[in-house]
Amino acid sequence: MDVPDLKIYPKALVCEESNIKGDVIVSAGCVIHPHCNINAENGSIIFGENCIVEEYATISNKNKSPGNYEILYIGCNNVFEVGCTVEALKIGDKNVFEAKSIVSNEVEISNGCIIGAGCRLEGKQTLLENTVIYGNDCLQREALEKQGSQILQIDYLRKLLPNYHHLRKSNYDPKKIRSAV
Amino acid sequence: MELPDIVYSKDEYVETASGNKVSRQTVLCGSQNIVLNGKVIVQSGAVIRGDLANVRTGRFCVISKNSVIRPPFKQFSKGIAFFPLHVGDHVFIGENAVVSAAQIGSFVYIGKDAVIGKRCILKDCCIIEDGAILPPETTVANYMRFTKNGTMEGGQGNPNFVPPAMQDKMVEFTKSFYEHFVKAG
Amino acid sequence: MPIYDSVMQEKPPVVLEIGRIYTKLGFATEATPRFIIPTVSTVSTTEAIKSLFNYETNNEFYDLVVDFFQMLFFKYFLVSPKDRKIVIVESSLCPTIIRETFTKALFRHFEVSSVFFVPLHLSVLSTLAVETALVVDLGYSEGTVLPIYSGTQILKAFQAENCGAQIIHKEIKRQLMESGVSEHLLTEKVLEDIKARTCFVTTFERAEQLRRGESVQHPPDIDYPVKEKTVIVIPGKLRETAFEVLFSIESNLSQMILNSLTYCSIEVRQELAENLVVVGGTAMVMGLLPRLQSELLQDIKFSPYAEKLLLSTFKIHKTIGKANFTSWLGGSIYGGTDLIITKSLTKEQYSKISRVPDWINLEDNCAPAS
Amino acid sequence: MANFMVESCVKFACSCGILNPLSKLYFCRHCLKIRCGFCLCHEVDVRFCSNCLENIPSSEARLNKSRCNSCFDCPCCHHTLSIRATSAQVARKSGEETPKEGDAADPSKVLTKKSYYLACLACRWSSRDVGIPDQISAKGAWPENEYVYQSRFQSILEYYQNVVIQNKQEKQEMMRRKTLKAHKFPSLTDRTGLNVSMIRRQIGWPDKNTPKITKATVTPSKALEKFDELPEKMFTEKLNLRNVTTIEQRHGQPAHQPFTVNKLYPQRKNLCIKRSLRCRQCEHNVIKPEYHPGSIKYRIQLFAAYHVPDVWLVSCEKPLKAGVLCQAVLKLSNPTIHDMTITIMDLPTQDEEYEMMEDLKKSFEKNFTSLITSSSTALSTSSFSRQTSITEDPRLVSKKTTADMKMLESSFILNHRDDSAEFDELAENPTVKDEHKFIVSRKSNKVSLKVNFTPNGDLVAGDEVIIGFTMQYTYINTVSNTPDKKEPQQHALTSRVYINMGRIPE
Repeated sequence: MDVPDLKIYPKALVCEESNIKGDVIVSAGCVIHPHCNINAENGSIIFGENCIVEEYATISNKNKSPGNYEILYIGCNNVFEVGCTVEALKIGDKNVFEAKSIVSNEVEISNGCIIGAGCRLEGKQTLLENTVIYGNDCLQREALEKQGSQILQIDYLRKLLPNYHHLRKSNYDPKKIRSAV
Repeated sequence: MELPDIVYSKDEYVETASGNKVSRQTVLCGSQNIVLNGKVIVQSGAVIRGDLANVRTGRFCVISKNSVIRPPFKQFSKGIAFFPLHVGDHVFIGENAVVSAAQIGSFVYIGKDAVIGKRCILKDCCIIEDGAILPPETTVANYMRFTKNGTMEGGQGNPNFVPPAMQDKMVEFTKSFYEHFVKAG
Repeated sequence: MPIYDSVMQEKPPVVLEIGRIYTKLGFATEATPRFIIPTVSTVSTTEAIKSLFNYETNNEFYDLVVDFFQMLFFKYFLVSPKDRKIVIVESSLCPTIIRETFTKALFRHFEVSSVFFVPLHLSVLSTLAVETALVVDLGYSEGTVLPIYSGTQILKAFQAENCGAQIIHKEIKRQLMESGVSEHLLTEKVLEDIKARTCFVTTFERAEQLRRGESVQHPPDIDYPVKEKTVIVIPGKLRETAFEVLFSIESNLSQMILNSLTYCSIEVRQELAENLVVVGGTAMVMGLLPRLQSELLQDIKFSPYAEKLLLSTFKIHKTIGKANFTSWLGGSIYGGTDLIITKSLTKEQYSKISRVPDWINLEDNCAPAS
Repeated sequence: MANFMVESCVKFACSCGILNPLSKLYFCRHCLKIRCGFCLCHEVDVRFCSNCLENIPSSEARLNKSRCNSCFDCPCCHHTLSIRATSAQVARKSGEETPKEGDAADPSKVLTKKSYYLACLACRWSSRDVGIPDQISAKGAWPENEYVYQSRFQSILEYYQNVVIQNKQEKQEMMRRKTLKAHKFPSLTDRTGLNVSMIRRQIGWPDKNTPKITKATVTPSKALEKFDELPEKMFTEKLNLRNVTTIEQRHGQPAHQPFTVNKLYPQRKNLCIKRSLRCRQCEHNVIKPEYHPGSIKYRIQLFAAYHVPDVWLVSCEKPLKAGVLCQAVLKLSNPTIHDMTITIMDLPTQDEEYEMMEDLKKSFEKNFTSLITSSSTALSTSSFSRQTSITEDPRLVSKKTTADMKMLESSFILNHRDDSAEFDELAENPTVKDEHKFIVSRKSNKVSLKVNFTPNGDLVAGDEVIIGFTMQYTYINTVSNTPDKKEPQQHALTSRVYINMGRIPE
C-alpha cells in the first residue's frame, strides 16, 4: 500500500497496516497504530506533533462543500483511542478522544478536552478549553487538574512497536514543511 | 431457540491442534505473546495486541468480530508499563467490544459494543451489557451486571440481572457456540 | 432502659417518604436520609424501568411496588425486610389505593413486623419542635397546604393546587418551544435539569414590573448543551420567569395559603400566619421564601382577603436540613420514639382486618359503642 | 444451550402462577415444588464492598451506615474513585502541609514524600478540585463534610423521645391510680409512697421511685420575618453552567445538596450484598451463597434446571397460519441421574387452576392459624421471627394459549444424565426397540420430539402463537427429610410449560 500524498516526518511512527487515504501529514513523534482509518479524501489532514492514533480509530475530514478545500488541522499531543470516530472541524492541542467516542463534523475542539468513552458530540458547537465530556448523558465539566502528558507513552511505544510491526518510512523533510505551514 | 450453526469456509479459519479456531482476518500483533488455551474462537476483524504485553485466554472463549483486546498500561512518574491481560475460561466477548481490562475472570459475558476501560477487573460470572462503558479501574464483582446506564445491578442470589446459575449457563453457551461453529462442507 | 433503645440497636426502623418523583429513605433516628432516589421501579420480569405511579391496573401497581421495595431493601438499606419496622411518611389525604398497596406488599411479600404511617404535614412540625404551624408542601404534581394547631390537623382548611414542579416544567417547555427549540429535546429530565440549574424566583419588585409589562433587564442567557445532541440557548427571561406560574392567576401559592387561613377559626389565624413552613423539593429554589412573603403581604391588602383576614405579618420557619427531606426527617423522629411500638399497624392486626385503619373510614373513626 | 441473554420462548409456570424461563426458577426439595424469585423470601446474607471485595460484618456495616471504609465514589459522576500517588517535595521543616509539586525549594532541604489524592478516571474529578489536601497515607483520613444540623436534630429527637415516654408514664400512673381507687378500703399509708416501693420490690422492679424524667426541653424553632434577598449578581452576572451541580449530584449528598461543584465531597461507597432465598412454605433455603465475597459457589443451590427437565424449541414450521395444523420439534433434557418417565398432558382448565390456587392457599393457611394462636403474646418481636405467615396469593397464569396442541399418545422415557458420556469417543446410540413415532432422535439425556398444533382460528396477523402443556415427570427424591425413610422415593411431578412459537406473519 503506497500512498503518494502521505507525508511522514522523521521520528514519526506509522504502522504499515494503517489505513490512510488522501493527503495526510504526520508530524514528528506521532504514533499511528495498525488498523486505524485516516480519511483525507475530501481535504487534507495535518497531525501536530506527538499524536497517538489507536486501532479502529476513524479520523476523517468531512468537509461539507467539496469545492471548498479545507484542511483539518489537528494540534499536538492528541490521543485518539480505540474505535473513536472524529470528524471535527478543528482540533487543538492535548485532547483525548477516548474509546468509541464520536465527534461529528460541526464541532470545534479547543485544547485540553477529554471526550469520554462512548460519548457523542454533535451539533454546531465549540468546546471550551479543558472540557471533559463524561457519562451516559454526555455531561460537561471543566477539568481543574492538569492532565498527564502522553509523552511517556509515546516514548515507550517508539521503543516497542518497531520490534513487532512493519513501519512506513519517513519521507518528508521537516524544513520544507515548516515553510509551507 | 437453539443456537443456529455458524458456518465458515475452510479457507477463512485456521484450526490449531488445541482446537482454537482463528480467522485469517484477525490482527494478532506479537503473536508469540498470545496464548489461547484451547477451543477458543477468534472471529474476523478482531485485534489482539500481544505486542504491548502478554495476552492469555482460557478455554472455550469467544472473541467476536471487530473486537479489540488491548493490554492496559499505567503511567508512573518515570514511564509507563503495559500489564498482561488474562482472560479466564468460558468468556464471551461481543462484537466491536474494546477490552483493556487487567483481568477477566471465568464465565464472563461481555456484550457487543461494550468498552472495558483500562485496568478494569472483571470477576467471575459477571455480565457487561451491550454498549456498556466501564470507566478505567472499575471492579465488577461476581454476579454483577454492569448496565448500559452505568449502574451495577444484581449480586449473588439475586434472581434477576445475572442468572443464578451463570457458571452453567456460560459453560453451556460457549461450548455450544463452539460446537455450532462449523466448517462448510 | 426504655424499650426503644434496645429495639433501635437491634433493628432500627426504616423510614420512607415515597414522593411522586423522588423517594427519600433512611433509618430512624438519623439526621439525614441515606439516599434520595428517583421513584422508579425496575420490573423484574422485563427489566424495564418504570415510574412507580405509572400503572394501569391495581395488580400491575402491586408488582411495581414489590419490585420497588425489593430494590430499596436489597440495594439501598441492605437489611432483610422480614420483621423490620417500617415508617412511611405520607399525606393524610393520600389515596387509599396507594396506602393499601404499600401495606399489602410490605406485610404479605416482605413480612415486615409493623408499618407506621406518619402524616406528612404533621411530621414537619416535629422537626421544628413547634406545635402550631401552617405547612406548605410543594411536591411534583401539586402543592398542598394544611394548618396544624396544637398538634391537630385542621383538615377542613386543607388546600391543594397544582403549584408543583410539574407546572413549572410545563412553563419552561412552553417558553422554550416558543423560542424555537424542538419538542423532542425537552424531555422531563432536561426540563428538570434546566429548572434546577438555571432558574430562580425573582424578586417581588421585578415581578411587579414584569406584570405591568415594563421592560426589565433580564439576567444573561445561558448556552445549554442538551445531551450530545445540540446546544440550546436558555433565555434570561425564562430563567427569571419560569417560576412565575406559582404566582399566576390559575395557581397561586400565596392565595392558596390565604384561602386555607380563611377556613381556620379566627383565633388561630394570627398564630398560623406567623408560623409558616414550606417544604418539598420545589421549596428549595432560590428566592422563593422572600417572594412568597411579599406576595402574601400584597395579597392580604386586597379583596377578598382584606375583609376576611386581619393579618399584617407573615413569618416563615427555616427548616433544619434541606426542605426536600424535612418531612422525612419528621418520620425519622417519630420512628425514633416509642410511638413506633404503640402506634404502628402490626402484622397481627393486619392479618385480622387485611386493610389499613384510616381516619376516613367510619369503622375506625367512631367511638366504640359502649 | 441457547443464548441466555435473549429472552427464552419457553416459559415454565411457577407454583405461584408466574411465568419464568427455567433459568430463573428454583426447586424446593422439601416441598417438591417449583419456586420463583417472587414467591421466595429474600434475605440479606453477606455484605461486602463491590470494589475492594472486603467482607463487612453486619455490626460494622451498621456502624458505617453500610458504606465501605476505604472506597469512595466520585461525587460528580458516581464512579469509584481511584487513589493516586504523587511524590511531592516537602521542605524538611514544615512536615505537615504538602505543597504542590511545582514548588521549588532549596534542594538540600527537601525530601520527596509520597502523598495521595483521589481521582476519578471517568470524569477527571479529583479531590484537589475542591481543595481537599493530599493525604500522607493511602487510606488517609479523608475529611467528611460536617452536618451542621446534627446536634439540633439530636436534641429534638431526645426531646420527643422523652415526651413520648413521659406521656406513657403519665398514662400508667393514671391507670395505677384508677385501679387503686377500686380498692374497697382506701389505704391511708399509701400517701407516703412506701407501699409503692414495697410492691415494686416484691415484683422485682428496681427500687426507685418511678424514674421521673425531668421535663425535657427544647427551644422551638423561631419563624423568620427577614430573608436573604436574591444576590444582585444573579441578574447581571453570567452563570457558568459547569459550576452548578446537577440534581443527581445534589441527591448524591442528601445532607448538603450543594448548589455549586466546589462543594462536592467524595462519598463513601455503598456496600453490596449476597442474598439467600428461602422457601416461604417450608422455611428451607433454596439458595445460600458462599460467605466469601470473591467466591462464586453456593452452599445450597436448588436451581430448577438441576431437577426439572428443560424444554427447548428446536424448530417450528413457518409460516404459522391461523387454523392450520403446524408441526414443531421440541427437545427435552433430563438433568438428573435417574431416568424419567415423561407424560405430556393438557394444561389445567381455569377451574382446575383455581382449585390449585385454593389448595396452595390452604397449605399456607394451616401455617397461618398456628401463627395467630402462638402470637397471642403480641409485641414481642423476636418470638415469632421464624414463622410463616400471611403470604402472597397465588395467581392465574397470565399468558393464555392461543393454539390447540395435540397431546402425545403415550409417555416415554428420558434417559438420565451421564457426564462421562461426553468424553466417550464412541457415541453409541441406544436404539430403543419400540420407539414412539413422535420421537425424532435421542442423544444421551436428550430427546427430540415432534408435536402438532393448530393456531386458533381467530388469530390475526401479528398475534403470538402460544402452545402450552403440562409435563408430568417422575422424580426420584434422593434426600428425604424424614430420617426413617432412607429409600429414595419416586414422585410424579408436573410443571406447566408455555412455548411462544412466534407470530402470525403479516
